[in-house]
Amino acid sequence: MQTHQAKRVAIIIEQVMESRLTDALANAGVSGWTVLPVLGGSGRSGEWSREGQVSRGTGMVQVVCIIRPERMDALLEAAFGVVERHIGVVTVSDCEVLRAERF
Amino acid sequence: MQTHQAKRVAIIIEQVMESRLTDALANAGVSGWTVLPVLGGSGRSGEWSREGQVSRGTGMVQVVCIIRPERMDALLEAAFGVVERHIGVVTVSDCEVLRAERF
Amino acid sequence: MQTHQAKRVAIIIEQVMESRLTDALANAGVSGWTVLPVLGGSGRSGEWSREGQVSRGTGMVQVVCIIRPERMDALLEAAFGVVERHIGVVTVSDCEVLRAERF
Amino acid sequence: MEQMLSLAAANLLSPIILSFALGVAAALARSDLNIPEAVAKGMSIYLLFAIGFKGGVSVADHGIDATLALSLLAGIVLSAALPLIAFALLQVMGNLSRLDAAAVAAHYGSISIVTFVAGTSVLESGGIVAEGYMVAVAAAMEAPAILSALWLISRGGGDGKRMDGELMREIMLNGSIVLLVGSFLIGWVTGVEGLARIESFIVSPFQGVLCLFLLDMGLVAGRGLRGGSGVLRPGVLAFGVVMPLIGATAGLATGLLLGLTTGGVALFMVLSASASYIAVPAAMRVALPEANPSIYLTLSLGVTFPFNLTLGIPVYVAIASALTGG
Amino acid sequence: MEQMLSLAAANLLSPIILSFALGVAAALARSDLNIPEAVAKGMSIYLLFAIGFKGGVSVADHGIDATLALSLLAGIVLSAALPLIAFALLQVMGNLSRLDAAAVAAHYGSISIVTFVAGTSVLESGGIVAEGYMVAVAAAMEAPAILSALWLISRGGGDGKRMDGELMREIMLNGSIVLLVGSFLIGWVTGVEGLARIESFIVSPFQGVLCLFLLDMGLVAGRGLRGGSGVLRPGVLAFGVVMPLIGATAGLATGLLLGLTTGGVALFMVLSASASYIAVPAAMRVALPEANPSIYLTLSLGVTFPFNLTLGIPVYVAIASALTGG
Amino acid sequence: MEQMLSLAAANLLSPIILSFALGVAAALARSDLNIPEAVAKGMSIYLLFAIGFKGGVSVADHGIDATLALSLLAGIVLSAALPLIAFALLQVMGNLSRLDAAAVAAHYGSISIVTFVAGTSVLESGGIVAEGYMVAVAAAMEAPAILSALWLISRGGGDGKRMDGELMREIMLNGSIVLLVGSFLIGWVTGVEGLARIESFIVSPFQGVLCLFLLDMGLVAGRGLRGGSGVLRPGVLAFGVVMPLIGATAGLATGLLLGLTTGGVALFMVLSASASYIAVPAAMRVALPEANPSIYLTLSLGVTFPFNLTLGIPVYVAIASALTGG
Ligand SMILES: Nc1ncnc2c1ncn2[C@@H]1O[C@H](COP(=O)(O)O)[C@@H](O)[C@H]1O
Ligand SMILES: Nc1ncnc2c1ncn2[C@@H]1O[C@H](COP(=O)(O)O)[C@@H](O)[C@H]1O
Ligand SMILES: Nc1ncnc2c1ncn2[C@@H]1O[C@H](COP(=O)(O)O)[C@@H](O)[C@H]1O
Ligand code: NA
Ligand code: NA
Ligand code: NA
Repeated sequence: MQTHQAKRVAIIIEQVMESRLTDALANAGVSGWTVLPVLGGSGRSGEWSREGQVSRGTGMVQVVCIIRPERMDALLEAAFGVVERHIGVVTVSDCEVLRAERF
Repeated sequence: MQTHQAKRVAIIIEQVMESRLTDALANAGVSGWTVLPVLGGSGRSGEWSREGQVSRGTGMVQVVCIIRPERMDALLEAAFGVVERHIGVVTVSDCEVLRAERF
Repeated sequence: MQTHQAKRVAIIIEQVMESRLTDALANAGVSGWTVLPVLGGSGRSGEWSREGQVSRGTGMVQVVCIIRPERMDALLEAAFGVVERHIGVVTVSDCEVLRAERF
Repeated sequence: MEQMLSLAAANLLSPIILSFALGVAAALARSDLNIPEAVAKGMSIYLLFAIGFKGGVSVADHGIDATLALSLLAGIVLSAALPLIAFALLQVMGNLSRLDAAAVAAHYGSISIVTFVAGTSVLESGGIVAEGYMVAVAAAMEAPAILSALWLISRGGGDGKRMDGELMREIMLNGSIVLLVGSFLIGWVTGVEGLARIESFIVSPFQGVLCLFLLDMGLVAGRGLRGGSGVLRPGVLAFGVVMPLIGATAGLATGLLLGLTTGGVALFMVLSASASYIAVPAAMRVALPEANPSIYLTLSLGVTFPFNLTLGIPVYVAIASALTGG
Repeated sequence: MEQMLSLAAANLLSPIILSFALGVAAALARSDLNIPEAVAKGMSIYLLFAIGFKGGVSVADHGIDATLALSLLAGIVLSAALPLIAFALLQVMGNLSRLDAAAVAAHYGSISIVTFVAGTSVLESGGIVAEGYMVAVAAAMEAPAILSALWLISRGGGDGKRMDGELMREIMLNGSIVLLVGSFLIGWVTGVEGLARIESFIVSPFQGVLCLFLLDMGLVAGRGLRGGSGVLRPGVLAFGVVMPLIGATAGLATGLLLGLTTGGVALFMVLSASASYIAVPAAMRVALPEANPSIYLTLSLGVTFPFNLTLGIPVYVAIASALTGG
Repeated sequence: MEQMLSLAAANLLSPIILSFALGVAAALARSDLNIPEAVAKGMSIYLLFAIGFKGGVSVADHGIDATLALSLLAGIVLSAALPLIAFALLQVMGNLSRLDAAAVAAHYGSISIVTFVAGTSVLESGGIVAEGYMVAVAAAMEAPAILSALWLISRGGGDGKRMDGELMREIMLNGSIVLLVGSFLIGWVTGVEGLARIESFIVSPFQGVLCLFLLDMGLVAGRGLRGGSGVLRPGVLAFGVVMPLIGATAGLATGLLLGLTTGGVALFMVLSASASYIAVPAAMRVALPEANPSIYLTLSLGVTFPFNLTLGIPVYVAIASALTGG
């Protein structure tokens, strides 16, 4: 089956920043993404879990974005503007997609 | 540690189609997958989020499937039969696995 | 934008083993991971779903860990010690990260 | 007329309608107020269980009415027939594609159980009794409309195989039908004695739970309006108000023909006037994935549901009272 | 005998049993009816809190019985001893591997708190009182069985290190034990006065919440039966009915020896007859991951739980009444 | 003094405080007891709706007090002024960075609605009435403190653009404010008649729901203490007890100046003494992401909340009673 090269960008970020990030993505012309829930994790700022959350407003989410390779830089630029001052992780990996006309 | 080449297929699809997709996978001889929840997203058919759902029946899920490279085409064929008329995204990426005897 | 090579290790494992796994990771010097919820899946031990769970204590989660390539082996070693006797899947893939100083 | 106005006013200023309005306002103002999905689902299970159980107890108490079977049959016929009217009307009023029109039509033949619950609550506060088996009629009216709509599409040619056994099973055994019918039977079997044991759970807090549930419905409807407002042309919007009136008229005629009580006639009107937004949308996503969900959801939940809740129900009750001399 | 039959019939036609049956039926028919995990968990927290609190208040009200400590001790011994019987029986009746047999045995030594709650509710509707501290006995019986089962395995050789401090802590401080004991103490401290403040929350709606909770239990049990029916051979299935009867007999002897009231004896029977399906399965997944969960879950939740709920409890109550002259 | 002690003792041994203590103990012992997030959120929605509604009904019943507007204004001023005091105090007592100090200060100007609810429940059990509009004052006091804190930071230089229209909207329309004000208005409009319809939902079970909610709060606070105990130096810890006393004094003065009833004065003290842990933390994560959440959350939820709940509230009520002759 015919597949096409693409990039998969995954951004783990605080829930309160979610709409700011997706707004920034939309502004940068990125129109497709998926938001996944996150139960907990650990990083430089310590361990946390949804259940152990002191405030219920401070969970995290993962925003996954599949894009054509040539549009990657615009996306990272936009994402970085939001993520910069905040905790979170940004990863990029290669992938292939079906139905490339969608991206 | 010994690892083996494999493919990771990730399919984002509407929740109501989930059982149809996994049935198709099972019919195609694929016996391993994992279903992950999705909170929301954006695509050609607009933005949505679980909270903003007008109907609670129309959320999305992500089905992830790790398989040996040589079995990929059968899987994509089967998946595509279900996904075809529906919104959703299919990506494939390379990965390595421990315990290859499992796949 | 400047990115750096890294590995993405994803471990799907039973919820009851989660803290044992993350403890083992921490002992092996791995300090960053993210825990994602899993709705259901299928594997050698049959199909299951969170809703269909007979006991509510036996769901699964996915632990995702981004690390520098050179630290991979220590991580896999540690993870394998926990996963060994249990059902579950371990995959490794290449990815790139922003802000490499974090890992 | 006067009675109608005072009933409408009393209805508009009741805690349940104001809670709904609060939800709509919060969503339109983009407040982050939201009720967790699990809690909303829990409340809907409570409401279905309570309404079904009470219906069953009432049947146990008053005995089976000779018209029970006839009412069920009439409900099925209404549910199957209304989509045909809706489909024709949509081709005159809106200019939706055949697929979209059929999908919308399915929603209006089927019913909204929350509208039904709100209807019973208005009847109760007016001291008007209704046949207990009307909840069984509600259950019977959920599915036939879906079949009608799929028949409309298959008749127009196309690929045809929209409906399969699996989908049929999913529709007939969808959770709300099973819970409604099941608790109806439980109520029937255990009767007044059974009710006594769980009365302080399913009767006393009912109105309060309904308030919070409608708060959530308001939030959901408001979000739908915000997102879907661009989708609907004036003709389609008008359909969302005209169709319930047509449905209510059909329900009125049926109820009078069957010789039901005032409450029974009113509930037949409410059921026929209401549009589904839970069972049917899910079925449409499987059977007609090409139809645009924004259209049918916005119309059913954002236009028709609030219309029935605020204006429709008191009007239907007043008309039923007038015509049955209740 | 007559009394037993009428009690059994009354029990079978009570709203709570019928709700359970509805759940099983819906699951077997593969309806999509389901209660969100969070809501089910919320209801179980409510039930544990209410039952613990009321037990504590009753102790505050009637004073401590001299047999409290003895009852706790007896519960611990029963919980530790029953797995040994179960293990021996399984080697005669089924032919499970040692690992599977030990895992199953652990479940039958431990207890099911929902079965206990259903038992108290049958006692209440029969106007039979029981010692308030029986909820403390229930808590004491949760864990010892797990240790017994692990001892059985380690005795048979193998890698041995199944149990560690972490697992021990997890078992002893598992949420339901903590909540049960905690609310028991709160009820004890605040007494009748405290109860008065929250009575309309924890007493009046109790039966109704139990209905919805058992509806969910029925759904879960039904799904388990659907999935696990192939796993169980006839011998193992029979064990699921025989073992509770053996447990009940042991509980009966214990209760009579201790000189408890009719209700206390009946509850000792219910506890010993019931099999865990929450705390123990989780512990087994950690300590005996090679044991097959389908076997012990299907047996405990799909066979023994419904058996106790429908037939077991009324029989135990009738026997306890007959033998204590209650 | 004697009255104060007996009130404090009665408070400490009430089911709601003991439930909170149970939660703290379970968390500190690392039990896996936990209440699903959705259920906890559902309970908080219930509490907000009930408290708002009852406040509105009481205003409808007693008419608007001339001091309503003045009280709202006073609440806003207090909320804006207290962070300035807190900020200064923190620079003397702790040695937090300016950012951390400002973030903490914002929490203490704003309010904790659960502390407020606990306060009303203590008043009720003492038979002390309060102005119904105090819930509106509570809502008015949520946001101003955030603006004060951001002003403190911007004054100290730095990048400045911390606050934007979007954040402002998010703060003003945060779910709990909207629900509190909304249900207050609904209660006001529907009055005693509306209350009668939903009384058995929002009045009778209130105390019981509060118990379970505080159990969850205890779990959350206990987890926070376990994780955050290392973060807080003695000076900062002391601040968590001193600042509520300062706040309560300011609230006392305000309440007396306004000439409120005993209950009104006590609630003004409770509001000023309480520290936010829901609305403000979320705002801080957006506006001051560099500030350390462990500090302000542990302080507000782990120190000040339990202090107010156990000792503070009864003391404030006793003082208000003494000084108003109530
Ligand atoms: N190496 C990593 N791999 C996976 N997730 C990570 C990693 N580092 C951080 N995270 C996630 O990002 C969150 C914030 O990380 P940090 O900014 O390092 O505190 C953590 O709680 C994790 O959920
Ligand atoms: N480029 C993308 N990257 C990640 N997720 C996407 C992308 N495009 C679509 N999706 C997901 O697939 C759903 C349906 O997409 P679509 O069919 O384009 O409307 C969206 O709501 C997203 O959850
Ligand atoms: N090939 C696979 N791809 C994705 N997930 C899998 C795969 N195999 C197993 N899993 C996941 O791991 C769980 C346990 O698998 P198993 O140990 O094979 O029974 C399954 O329920 C799935 O969630
Ligand atoms: Na209809
Ligand atoms: Na037992
Ligand atoms: Na304050």
